[in-house]
Amino acid sequence: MITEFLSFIQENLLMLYALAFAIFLGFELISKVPTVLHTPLMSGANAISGVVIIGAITLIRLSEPDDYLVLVLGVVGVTLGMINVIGGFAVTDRMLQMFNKKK
Amino acid sequence: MITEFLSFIQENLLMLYALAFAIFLGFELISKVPTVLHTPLMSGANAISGVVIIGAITLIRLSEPDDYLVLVLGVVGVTLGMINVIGGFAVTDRMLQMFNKKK
Amino acid sequence: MVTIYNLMYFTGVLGFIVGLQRLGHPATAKKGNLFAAGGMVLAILASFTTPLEGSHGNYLWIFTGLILGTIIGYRAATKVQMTEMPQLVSLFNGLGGACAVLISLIEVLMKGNEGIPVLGLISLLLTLSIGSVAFSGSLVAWAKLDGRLRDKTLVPPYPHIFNLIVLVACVGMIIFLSFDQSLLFPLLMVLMLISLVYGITFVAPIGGADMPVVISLLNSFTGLTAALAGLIYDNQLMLMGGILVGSSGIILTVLMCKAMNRSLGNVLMGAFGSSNSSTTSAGEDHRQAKELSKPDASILLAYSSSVMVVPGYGLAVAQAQRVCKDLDNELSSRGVHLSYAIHPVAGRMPGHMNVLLAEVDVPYEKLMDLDQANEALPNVDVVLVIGANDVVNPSAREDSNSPIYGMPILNVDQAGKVLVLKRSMSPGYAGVQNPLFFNDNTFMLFGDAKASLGELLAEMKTGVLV
Amino acid sequence: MVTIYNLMYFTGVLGFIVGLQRLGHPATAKKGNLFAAGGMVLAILASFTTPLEGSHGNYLWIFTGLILGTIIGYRAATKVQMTEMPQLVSLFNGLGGACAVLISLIEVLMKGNEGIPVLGLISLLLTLSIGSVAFSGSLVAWAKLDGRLRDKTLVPPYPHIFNLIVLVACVGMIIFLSFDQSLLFPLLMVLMLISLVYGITFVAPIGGADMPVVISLLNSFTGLTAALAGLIYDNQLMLMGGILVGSSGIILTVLMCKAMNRSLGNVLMGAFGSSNSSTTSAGEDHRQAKELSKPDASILLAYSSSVMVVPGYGLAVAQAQRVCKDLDNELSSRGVHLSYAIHPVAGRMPGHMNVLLAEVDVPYEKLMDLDQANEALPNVDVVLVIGANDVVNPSAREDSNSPIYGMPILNVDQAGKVLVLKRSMSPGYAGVQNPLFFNDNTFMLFGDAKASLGELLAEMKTGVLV
Ligand SMILES: NC(=O)c1ccc[n+]([C@@H]2O[C@H](COP(=O)([O-])OP(=O)(O)OC[C@H]3O[C@@H](n4cnc5c(N)ncnc54)[C@H](OP(=O)(O)O)[C@@H]3O)[C@@H](O)[C@H]2O)c1
Ligand SMILES: NC(=O)c1ccc[n+]([C@@H]2O[C@H](COP(=O)([O-])OP(=O)(O)OC[C@H]3O[C@@H](n4cnc5c(N)ncnc54)[C@H](OP(=O)(O)O)[C@@H]3O)[C@@H](O)[C@H]2O)c1
Repeated sequence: MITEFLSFIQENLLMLYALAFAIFLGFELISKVPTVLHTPLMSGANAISGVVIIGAITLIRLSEPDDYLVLVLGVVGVTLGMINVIGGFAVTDRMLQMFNKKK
Repeated sequence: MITEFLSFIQENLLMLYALAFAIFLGFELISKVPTVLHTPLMSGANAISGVVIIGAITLIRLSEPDDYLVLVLGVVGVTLGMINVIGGFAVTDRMLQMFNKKK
Repeated sequence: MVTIYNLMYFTGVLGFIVGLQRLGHPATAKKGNLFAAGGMVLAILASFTTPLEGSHGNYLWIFTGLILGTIIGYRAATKVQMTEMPQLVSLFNGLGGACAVLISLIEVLMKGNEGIPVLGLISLLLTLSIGSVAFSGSLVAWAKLDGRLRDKTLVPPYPHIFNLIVLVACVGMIIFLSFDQSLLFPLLMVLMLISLVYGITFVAPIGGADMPVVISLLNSFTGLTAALAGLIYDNQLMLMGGILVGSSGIILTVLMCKAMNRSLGNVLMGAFGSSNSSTTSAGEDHRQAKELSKPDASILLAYSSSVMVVPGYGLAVAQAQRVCKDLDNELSSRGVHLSYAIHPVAGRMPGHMNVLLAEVDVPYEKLMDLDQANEALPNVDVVLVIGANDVVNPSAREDSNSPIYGMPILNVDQAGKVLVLKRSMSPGYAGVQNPLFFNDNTFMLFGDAKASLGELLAEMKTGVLV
Repeated sequence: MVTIYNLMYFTGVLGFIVGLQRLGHPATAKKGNLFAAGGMVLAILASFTTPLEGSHGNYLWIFTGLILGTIIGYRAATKVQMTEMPQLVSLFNGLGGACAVLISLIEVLMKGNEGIPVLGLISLLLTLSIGSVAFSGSLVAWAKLDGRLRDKTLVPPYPHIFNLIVLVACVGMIIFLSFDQSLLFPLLMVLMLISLVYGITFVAPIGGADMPVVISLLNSFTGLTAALAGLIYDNQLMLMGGILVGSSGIILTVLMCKAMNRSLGNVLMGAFGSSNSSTTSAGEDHRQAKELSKPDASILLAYSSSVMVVPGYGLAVAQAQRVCKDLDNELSSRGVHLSYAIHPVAGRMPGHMNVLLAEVDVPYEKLMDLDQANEALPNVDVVLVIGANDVVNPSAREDSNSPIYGMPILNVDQAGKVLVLKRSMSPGYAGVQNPLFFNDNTFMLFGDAKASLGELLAEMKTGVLV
């Protein structure tokens, strides 16, 4: 399993770089945010984490058209993910209304 | 050439991500630096840009042991690169001495 | 050409990054949200148009889900009260976690009998487990914030030890399953169950007031599951978007704790904030706090030249923002210069006071942040503290034994006079007594904030004082 | 196992990132430099130990280069005067560019006859061209800073048009070569030559005082060549490290311009700063500036209770830091409270004044930044302006037509009295007259800063004033 892991890394070196950069980037992007924005930022990030929905969509596309268990579970997944996405962005937008008055 | 380029991207998607992240990261890392640190930061970044030396080292390793033109040019390259690297870090360190007294 | 779709995903990720970047500055935050949303639209578009080997279409099913989710999500987001936003975010986050759980379940259902390569399996198991934790944990956080769950319910005996055992069990099962897949289906269910339990018992001991921090942490978990799912599907957008959310969620969590002058560990241990520990008043203060009658207080306010309102959690509890604004109007019409001092962690979530005051249209120019307020305070005649406590506690400045020592506070004790509206002498979130209340220039007005403000306003309006 | 070496490279890049991050905060900057250097050591180690197909060793050659470079680089870095650092950095940067040029030349020498795949060739040509620009441009910047090159030499006729043509020629040749390699060798030389010329004519028209900005930009170019070379060798460390330097160099360049209240375009056009445009004094001031005699000035200083020194470019020109410190000692021994106000862009490079004052051991506690100084200024008795001009020019606050309008300045006009040490009434870097000099409470002491300070000190020491 160790060798499997090492060869996985070897094949996916660029992924390693991209991941490390993404982690640093996440840190840097957030590290100097004023306190009032914490809540909308949390909510916006939450909406982004709804990207799992892509997985659910892919699954439905791959399912046999008569495999109703997978299809139904998939639709539930897409629905939940979409609630997260749409609700998340909408809530964030509402929260940010209050900054509208600024300046 | 366009298709060549597109297929290059397709094969190097992760590189594209890594590069984009690195660019953003470079921006974010520097964007809030106080003015006094501009000069040492410039010098430190300059030292890092000495990574080209890796290329010169690789070239020498790949050269035929009797291809003196390549070897000599390579050694000059390594020397110049190393001056950039060592000199750069040393100068940065000296500049930063003045912050030592702080706190 | 697949490249086009991959570039769509790539652009989607750039949208997320630019979005997060913009969300961090008040002036650009709204645009940032749009950038992130645009990235998501691109991503979803790409996900059902990109060529996919073995695709059977099933687009009707997909659209059903998309439309259902859009309607429900949008209605929930627009209907809910501003102050109930945190629990809604928590709920949304839970649903995202549930989506990840479903994905991993289906994936195992579809591929389980063929045997799954070990690295893929580990990703699947982690998605399932972390997704379950995010799901049940978010639900508990939601229930707590929504007042449906008291702080002491659902807490297991010896919570820290209990949780450690559950955690070890989860990890153990994942390791076992990655060596031996023969019992994959039943053990998968067990893993899911244990993870769900862990989510509950992890969040339950933490005080309700700390839920925003917990939600941010769980959000980072959901991001992680998205990234893991991205590994499974070899989808870079999920991978990168998930990691971005994961890491920014973690740092946001830490920042939130810092703003309250606490460490993340301290919050997660439920060390304070949970109601049971809230009476550790440092060595009982035997001095007497002075009360002021409502008529006297209203005269004081009406005839001062500058008043600064310091709202706190009590304003939110009493829902006194409307009457507060009415009082503001009344005083302003009398020529009193009135401003609001917003402490960064007043209330129970970042921006809590801003939300409340924005609801009743207090103009942005009247709001002062901590630094501005502290600069102005020495020249203020009367400070009106409405249901705030910790954020005006001078122990943070003076008493190095106090748990809030070092937290920046509003130095209201430097103003001319201080009026404090609260119901009793009981402490606030941090559970410490407030020496401010015993100062010579501090006067208490006991009672519910909404009621008290109403009385003050009535006094002024009756015209006894013209 | 190649993976190990790849992980070494990976760790090297992490070292660069953490290093840059730390370099951005005064408290951690020294550590940051070490992190970055550590990353580089790892990278170099990896580069000659990693398994390499077709390697012939040649380690002796490599070590020769490494050792030579180390000795020369270290000696240069430790021997040079603090104030000569910018030109040294520029020189180093030029060498880095030259290294990139050599690499691309050798690569073509070794592989040219076999025909190079087009994307690889484009990378090579870009490395060669950008590296050459970085090389010759850095040398010009070095020569200007070192006083070896006057501002108007080497400037081509109609520089902007000339440069545009040269740039188009470069790009054209690269495009042509990527379609037709038959004339690769000769055209390569031509490309290199044109690029070298472009580097010179690009930098030559820009004023010597703006060289720090130019160096930062050229540094970003060198980063780019490193990244391109990384593409050629399929080396992620070079690629990522180069891109990091490239993008952070660009943003640093922009920040430097912003700190001077200018845009990058404005700097590159050589719009001001080059000596020829330095006398656009806004409508000749006909008032008379008052002079003060050296004895009177020394009495004023010796009997004041607080003095604030504002050093500027003139202090550096006159190399007056030592005598300034002596005066500091003398005044301090007389009980005068003395401090230094460091404007962020005083002098000709960021941190210029800090370097000078650190050289003569002025303690850090005596240095005030812009905000601290402006807060303290209304309570200061005497401000001693030593060779500063733009950074104390009130037009930046008051005259919206002034080219420096909007730049934050030191409000020395709010202090009790202002003594200005400079040689004449001629303007500073921005080329605008300074109304401060005509204020009622401003007094001029004409003469070289070092000489003037020496006289002031002598006056005090002669004991006429005890
Ligand atoms: N903003 C955030 O992100 C966040 C998140 C979690 C925790 N916190 C913490 O929460 C605290 C916030 O400080 P704070 O000053 O706003 O609140 P606080 O210190 O918690 O005090 C609130 C006060 O309001 C009074 N109150 C409650 N209900 C009331 C009512 N109906 N009418 C009038 N008064 C009422 C309470 O006293 P009575 O019971 O006597 O009325 C209590 O002392 C800080 O310690 C902060 O660290 C903040
Ligand atoms: N720090 C940076 O990174 C940087 C980089 C590039 C440009 N700049 C720009 O440079 C300017 C810096 O402002 P500054 O106030 O420090 O300098 P300044 O405005 O350039 O003025 C310097 C003054 O020193 C006087 N001086 C020159 N030699 C002298 C000597 N030997 N003895 C006494 N006085 C002498 C000159 O007047 P006399 O000729 O009458 O003596 C001149 O007016 C700003 O405009 C800034 O934007 C800064």
